[in-house]
Amino acid sequence: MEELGKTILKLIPVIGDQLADISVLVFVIGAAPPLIFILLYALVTLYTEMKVSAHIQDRVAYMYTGYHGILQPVADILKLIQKEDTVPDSADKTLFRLAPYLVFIGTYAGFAVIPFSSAYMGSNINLGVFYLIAASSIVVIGLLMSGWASNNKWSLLGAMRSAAQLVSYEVPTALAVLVAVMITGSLNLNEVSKFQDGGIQNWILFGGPMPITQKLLLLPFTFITFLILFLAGMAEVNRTPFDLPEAESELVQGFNTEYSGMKFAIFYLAEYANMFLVSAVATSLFLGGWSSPFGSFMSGPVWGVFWFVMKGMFFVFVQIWMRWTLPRLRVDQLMYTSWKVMTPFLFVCIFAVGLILVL
Amino acid sequence: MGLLDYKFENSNVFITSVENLLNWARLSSLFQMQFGLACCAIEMMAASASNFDIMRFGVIPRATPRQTDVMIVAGTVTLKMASRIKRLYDQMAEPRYVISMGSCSNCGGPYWEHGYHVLKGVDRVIPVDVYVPGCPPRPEALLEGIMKLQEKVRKESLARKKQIV
Amino acid sequence: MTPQEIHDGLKAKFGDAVVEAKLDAPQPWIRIAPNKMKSLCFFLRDDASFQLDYMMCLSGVDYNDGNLGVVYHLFSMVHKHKIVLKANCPKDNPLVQSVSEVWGTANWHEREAYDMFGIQFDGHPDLRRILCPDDYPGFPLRKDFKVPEFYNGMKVPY
Amino acid sequence: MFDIHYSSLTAVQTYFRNIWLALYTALIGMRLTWRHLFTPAVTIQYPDVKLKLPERARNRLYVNIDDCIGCDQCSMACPVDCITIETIKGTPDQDLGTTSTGNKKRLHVPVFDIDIAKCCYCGLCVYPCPTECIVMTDVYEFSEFDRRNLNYHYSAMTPAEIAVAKEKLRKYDEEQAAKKAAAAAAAPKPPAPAATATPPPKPETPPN
Amino acid sequence: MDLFSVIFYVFAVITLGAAGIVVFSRNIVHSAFALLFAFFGVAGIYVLLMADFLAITQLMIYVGGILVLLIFGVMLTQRQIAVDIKTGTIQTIPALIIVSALAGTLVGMFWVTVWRTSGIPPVEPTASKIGELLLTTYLLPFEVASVVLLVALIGAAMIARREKKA
Amino acid sequence: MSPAEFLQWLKTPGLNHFLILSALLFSLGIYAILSRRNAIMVLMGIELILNAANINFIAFSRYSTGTLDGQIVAIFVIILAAAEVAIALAIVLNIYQTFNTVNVDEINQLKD
Amino acid sequence: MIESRVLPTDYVTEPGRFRTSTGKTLKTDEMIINMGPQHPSTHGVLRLEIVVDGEIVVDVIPHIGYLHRCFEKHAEHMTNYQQVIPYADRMDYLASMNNDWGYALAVEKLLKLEVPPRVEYIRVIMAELQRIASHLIALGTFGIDMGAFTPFLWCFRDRERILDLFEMTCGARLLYNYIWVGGVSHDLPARFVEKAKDFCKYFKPNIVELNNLLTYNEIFIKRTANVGVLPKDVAINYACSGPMLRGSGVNWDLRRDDPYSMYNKFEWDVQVGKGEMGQVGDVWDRYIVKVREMEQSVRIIEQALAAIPEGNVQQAIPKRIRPDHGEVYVRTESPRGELGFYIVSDGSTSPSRVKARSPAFVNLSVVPEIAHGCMIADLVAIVGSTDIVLGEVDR
Amino acid sequence: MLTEFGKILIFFILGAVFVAGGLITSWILRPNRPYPEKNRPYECGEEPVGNAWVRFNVRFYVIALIFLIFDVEVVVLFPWALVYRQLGLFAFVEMAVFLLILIVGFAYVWVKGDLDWDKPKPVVPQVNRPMQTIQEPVVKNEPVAT
Ligand code: SF4
Ligand code: SF4
Ligand code: SF4
Repeated sequence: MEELGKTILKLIPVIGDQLADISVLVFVIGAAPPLIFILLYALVTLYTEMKVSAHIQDRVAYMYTGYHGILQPVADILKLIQKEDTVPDSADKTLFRLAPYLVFIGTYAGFAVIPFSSAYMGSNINLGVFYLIAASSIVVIGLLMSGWASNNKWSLLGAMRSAAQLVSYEVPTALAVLVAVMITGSLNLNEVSKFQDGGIQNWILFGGPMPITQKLLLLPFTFITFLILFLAGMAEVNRTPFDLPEAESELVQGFNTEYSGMKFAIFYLAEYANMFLVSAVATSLFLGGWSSPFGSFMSGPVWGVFWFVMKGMFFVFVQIWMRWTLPRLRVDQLMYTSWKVMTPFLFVCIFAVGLILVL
Repeated sequence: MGLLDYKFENSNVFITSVENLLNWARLSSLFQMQFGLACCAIEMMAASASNFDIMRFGVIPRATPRQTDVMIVAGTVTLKMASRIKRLYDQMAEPRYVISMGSCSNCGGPYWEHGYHVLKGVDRVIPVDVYVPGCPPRPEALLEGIMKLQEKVRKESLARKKQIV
Repeated sequence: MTPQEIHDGLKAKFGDAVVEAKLDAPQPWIRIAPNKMKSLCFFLRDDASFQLDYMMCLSGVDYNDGNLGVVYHLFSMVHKHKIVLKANCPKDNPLVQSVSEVWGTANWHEREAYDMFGIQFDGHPDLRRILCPDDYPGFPLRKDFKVPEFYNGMKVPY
Repeated sequence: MFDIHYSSLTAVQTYFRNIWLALYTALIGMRLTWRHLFTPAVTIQYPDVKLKLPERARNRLYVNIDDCIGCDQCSMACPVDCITIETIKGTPDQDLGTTSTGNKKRLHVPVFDIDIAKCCYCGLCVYPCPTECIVMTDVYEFSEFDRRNLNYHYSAMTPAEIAVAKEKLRKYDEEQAAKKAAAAAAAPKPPAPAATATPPPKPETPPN
Repeated sequence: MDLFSVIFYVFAVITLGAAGIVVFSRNIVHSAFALLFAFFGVAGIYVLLMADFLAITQLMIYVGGILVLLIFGVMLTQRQIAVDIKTGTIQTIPALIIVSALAGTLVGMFWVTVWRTSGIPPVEPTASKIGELLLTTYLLPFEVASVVLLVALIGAAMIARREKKA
Repeated sequence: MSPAEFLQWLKTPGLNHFLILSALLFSLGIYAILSRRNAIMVLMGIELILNAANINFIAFSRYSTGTLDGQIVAIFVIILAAAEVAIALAIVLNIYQTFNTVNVDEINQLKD
Repeated sequence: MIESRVLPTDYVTEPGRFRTSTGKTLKTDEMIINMGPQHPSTHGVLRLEIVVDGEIVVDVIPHIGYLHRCFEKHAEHMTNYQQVIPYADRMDYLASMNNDWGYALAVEKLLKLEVPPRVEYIRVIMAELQRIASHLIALGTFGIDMGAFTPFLWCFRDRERILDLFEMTCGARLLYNYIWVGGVSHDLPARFVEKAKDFCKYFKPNIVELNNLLTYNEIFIKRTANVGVLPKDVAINYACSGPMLRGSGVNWDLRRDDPYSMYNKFEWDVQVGKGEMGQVGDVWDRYIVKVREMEQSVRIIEQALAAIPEGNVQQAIPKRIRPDHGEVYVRTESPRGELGFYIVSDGSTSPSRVKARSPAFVNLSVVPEIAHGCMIADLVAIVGSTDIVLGEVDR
Repeated sequence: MLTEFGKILIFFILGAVFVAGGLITSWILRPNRPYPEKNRPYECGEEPVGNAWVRFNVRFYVIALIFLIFDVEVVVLFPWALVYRQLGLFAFVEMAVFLLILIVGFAYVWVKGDLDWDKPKPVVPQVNRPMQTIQEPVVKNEPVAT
């Protein structure tokens, strides 16, 4: 026994050594950029969202925090940090506190396989998107947990809706990804982007780098697939017209009704991060990811980041734009769209793309 | 908890600058509770609509009290509603502020004399920070009320925070 | 149909349930015994020549002479005629038959009359207060209503 | 394109038509919002730019107390009863001056309070005023931290002046009473009533 | 001790701890949510065993599918207020005895047996290999699996379908 | 085995470790099946058992055979597990609708 | 200070079993949710106690009175008839002009008073402008209920123009106290007619814009068509009125069928729900009736502006309002439907009883009937389509 | 490969650390003054009736069951898609068989209505008597007798 204890003590420096190992540090540093990116991006998007919505609605939004309210997101976050954190007495406190972690981790882990440029990618596993879809299922559990733990009926309804929604749209998302994977033969988003490198004509949206006849045949199907992927992705991140879980006019705030202060901020952050995640996946799979649309012009790892973020932000913008245009679906219509529209269409696409590829 | 809360008797330079930053954040990001009672609520909506656009001051409507900072009591507070208002106020996370908008919530307004079912002033149930007069106050008046509140928040200090009810 | 015809029709069918009528007033009215209200109203609504299918309004009134009244403003979408019915009841035993089965709209109107005047509607499915809180003391629109000093810990007068 | 009746279509047609319409109408909407993204905002940036209110604007009341003759008409007209006026009769030896409209002032107005927190800005008090001294202005920014500050006191009289006026009135009344008593003692004929009494205000105030 | 073993123990502890909560928690909702960590831990173990595809499949099917379904099941069938929130246990003592005997036997067996081990194969991505294997060597079971899934689909839908009230 | 050996053993995780882990998981699953009354808890126990089995398959495939066969089997196990859960939960739902409870022993009593 | 926790009086709670406030006990899967009084989609302080089974609404129990401001009591306490008008303003605060008009008409009828034609024209213009303003809010907030935020702000933007017209006429933006017994408080200001014409010109394309953005959006149609169907006979039995009744396919408008003022001098059409996208009487029908009514109001305004005569607007205002003993029930078509005032006069200078028959109150009472078995989202749509104003429901 | 998964693990850990860090910062800065009324569950200002933890009727349960099957299907399709272009027509046929079998199931549940939200038909209210027809359209501008 004595010896056991001694050995355990001895173990500690060993672990310490291991952790101090340079590779671990490199890993940690390697994992940090997406986090910084998420934070910056969230600030920018919060601001953009409000400004875009405002201008769509003929108004101006933030004006008094910095030049044209540019510091507003900073103020919001600083404010949320100092906000009291209420935990309802009747809530299941453990789960209530755990839920934000799951939601954020599920989202953030997805960023591990996003190729920001040809040179940077959190983790180069070759299962890329597949892993990403799997990781997002942690979010489902997180949302269910938050809704249930709040012991609030609106939260519960919201959580149920979001679970139904995420679960339903996972099938179309995965099937749409599948179509791209069939064409590229790889799940690694970096590889997929590389596959489409060389200009706009090589993007899978436009048929991919194929012989011209194949390309033309593929084009309608890839286009439909892309559309479905994008819409299903929007549904997965609860944006209008699929924003039922937090449908303000119906369910107050949905699953995060009882959350305040920092925990709420984390849900918020996760939601915005998810928006980018969806755009990033759509971009990488169908729009060449980090590759420049002009062939070798303006390409390279650094430009890669630029292109990638630009393309991603463009779709984030489209999401915002749609949000402030469209009304919201009802929950049974949501199911209808997923199961009876998207899924059959994708089956058709899979068969068609499969046939075109082998013939 | 709340390590910085109530912990300082008097402030020094460092605390003051932190305080300024925090106050700035609080005052420029006042989430408003989406909550209207009567006619004044329409002017409140008008204030958030395009022509006046209350969001320029960082006031965003949120539906749940947990995430809101300022409750704009806009309209007539009736006896039946008073306990609900009190409950909603209780459920707001601190720091929280109340703007009483319009004659009715200031003191019963036109209903002060014969209103058997009207609470004569919302300050009988919850503490009010700013009173905006008018019946209904013009949207600009509400904006001015918000600016008054911001002034008040700016002067707050970590050392002595607003007491709870 | 003119008010006169309506009155005659009612008189013929219900006899002394028709207590009183003033048919030359700008808006002619007929006073009905409060305990005959329901069957009479069913008749008024369903009889092909009356067809008073639209109840415009139901109001409680305190006549300040010890009587409470209920006033029914009826209208026919088919024949386009109007009539006013009234029912009186004493303040200490205000009991009137409910017509909420006849016109769905009467349900809430009667609840309101109950809330404001304390008129009891016999046969109403759900006679609760509607505007005031359930535990509010007194019936506010009665002329002798006194505003309570405190309600639920809140001071009521200014 | 919108007016095809749904019932005239088969299920399959409806299915594809729905999908098409959903996308198409969404695109129409998006085109519309896109255009609005670039139309100038209608917002009036309040503290920087202030709207000029029309001249009939009904906002905070203002009482030109110099012109007020204390006739209580406004208070009677007010549905809310938020105007409190107390008057002290002036004695004949005092000249309270005339108003700018030419009415003779006969009453001191030691208390003229408008509880602006109760006022409903209906404007009913403005019309009956014979001297047009109570007016609605275009001032709307007067929020307060304390509600009591919203009770506006318009009377210009200092407590000392009020005391003096009261004292005078009392003396005058005493004199009158004494006179009356003397007159009553002297002769059975009734004395002429004091000329200072104003006719009581009419109970109701027809607008305009 | 290298990082590999540290991580192994971490995941082992997560798995067993979560499984413990699943089994011993009196609150069935906690059990269901603890299952998340158990599945996650197992996925980690798979990764350590170089089964990357399986690890992610585990996450996707177990966490994203089965677990969600189980939670729905719990919410649908349990009234989680007051007393009902506890799920009763039966035969705790006998079960414990049986289980410890079982565990002892198994652990002992695994401990004692010297397994035939080949050299550890090189680490390589498994997904495409699995794809090939599925389409070649394991083609028949693969197609049978689709029939199984079909049967399960139809069966589950038929059983679970609410009787449409007339 | 001396403590030092034991420690050494602990320090180098190999096939045995995984097997023991799976054994423990398996036992926990069995315990859940044996002792819980709730049908859904029983299902959770089954899931644990299947997971334990899968760990075994994969561990052997990694350390013993060196091929991917174990993994393929594990995939089939997962497929079957999903099918099983779908059917089982459908049955639970059905039982619940009929008996208004999911406690196995109560159902037993109610059956007759 | 109020006691912090007012005990709920309407509930009987036994462990594990709950009753709705009308005393119904719940079945196993049901749960009671309070929607409101503070809820984004109840348009004020309506409280709906809903019994849900999952997402399906089993029962709706509306609770009103959270804004009961004792209008009727105040009317009895005023010293004269004129003073009631500011309170009538505050009843339906989205359509103050119509309220004032209804009340003024009732008193005029009691007094048997004729008003000059210019006043009538002004009143028609104001009431129709007010109808547009009110419908704009109704449509905008309905858009929010459906999850579309932008139409709401566009509607408010247009409404602001109408408010500018009102403000320049009478100085107030929301509660006007403009229509008085026997006349109006101010004559039209200079340049009003042109500005109103400008507004009509400005507004017409905006209706088209709104239609493109919201009305004909397929998602919106799918959300509203076939939802909350209110059949004709039920609508009449519940005495629904206004767009709610017309949405159910009843061709009925008091402005035409029980005409008051000048309405029978103008060319316009009554809009009726035809079930274009689904059944007659569904939410979409109620919605579209309002949209089309705005177009018709513009038509009326344009005609009235063209034909408005000169004259003194205050000559008929009585110096002293003292009607004889008697009673009168007068109904007018407010944006929400039949607004009736029942006034009993005891021969003094103030009314002895004023009952306001508010259309929203009546329209709301049918909501529980049509909401059985719909989903929560549908309930929001239904409540939104009834276009209630709580100030008027509770008075 | 392990290192790549190690990186992912670090993403998980970093995510957790970030959340924890945020919450700790907030814990330092925020006030905390709970009292019973504040911590009561929110329900639009009303006192909640009962508890949210009831048997919740998950209306889409059948759909969730179906989802699980399709989830599995998607999972096995992924390796297929990866090697698809190497194996060619052969893979296509095999997968077509696999997919078609499942599509049969899909079609079955579609036709059987299991993909619909379990939703009863809304009850259209009725009046307690047959309604006589309303005369319409009413002749325009004809005043009603009063
Ligand atoms: S203050 Fe005036 S406008 Fe505001 S709610 Fe009261 S009555 Fe309405
Ligand atoms: S504006 Fe109206 S409420 Fe205000 S003081 Fe004048 S009469 Fe009274
Ligand atoms: S009506 Fe005019 S003069 Fe008379 S008391 Fe009022 S303010 Fe003074």
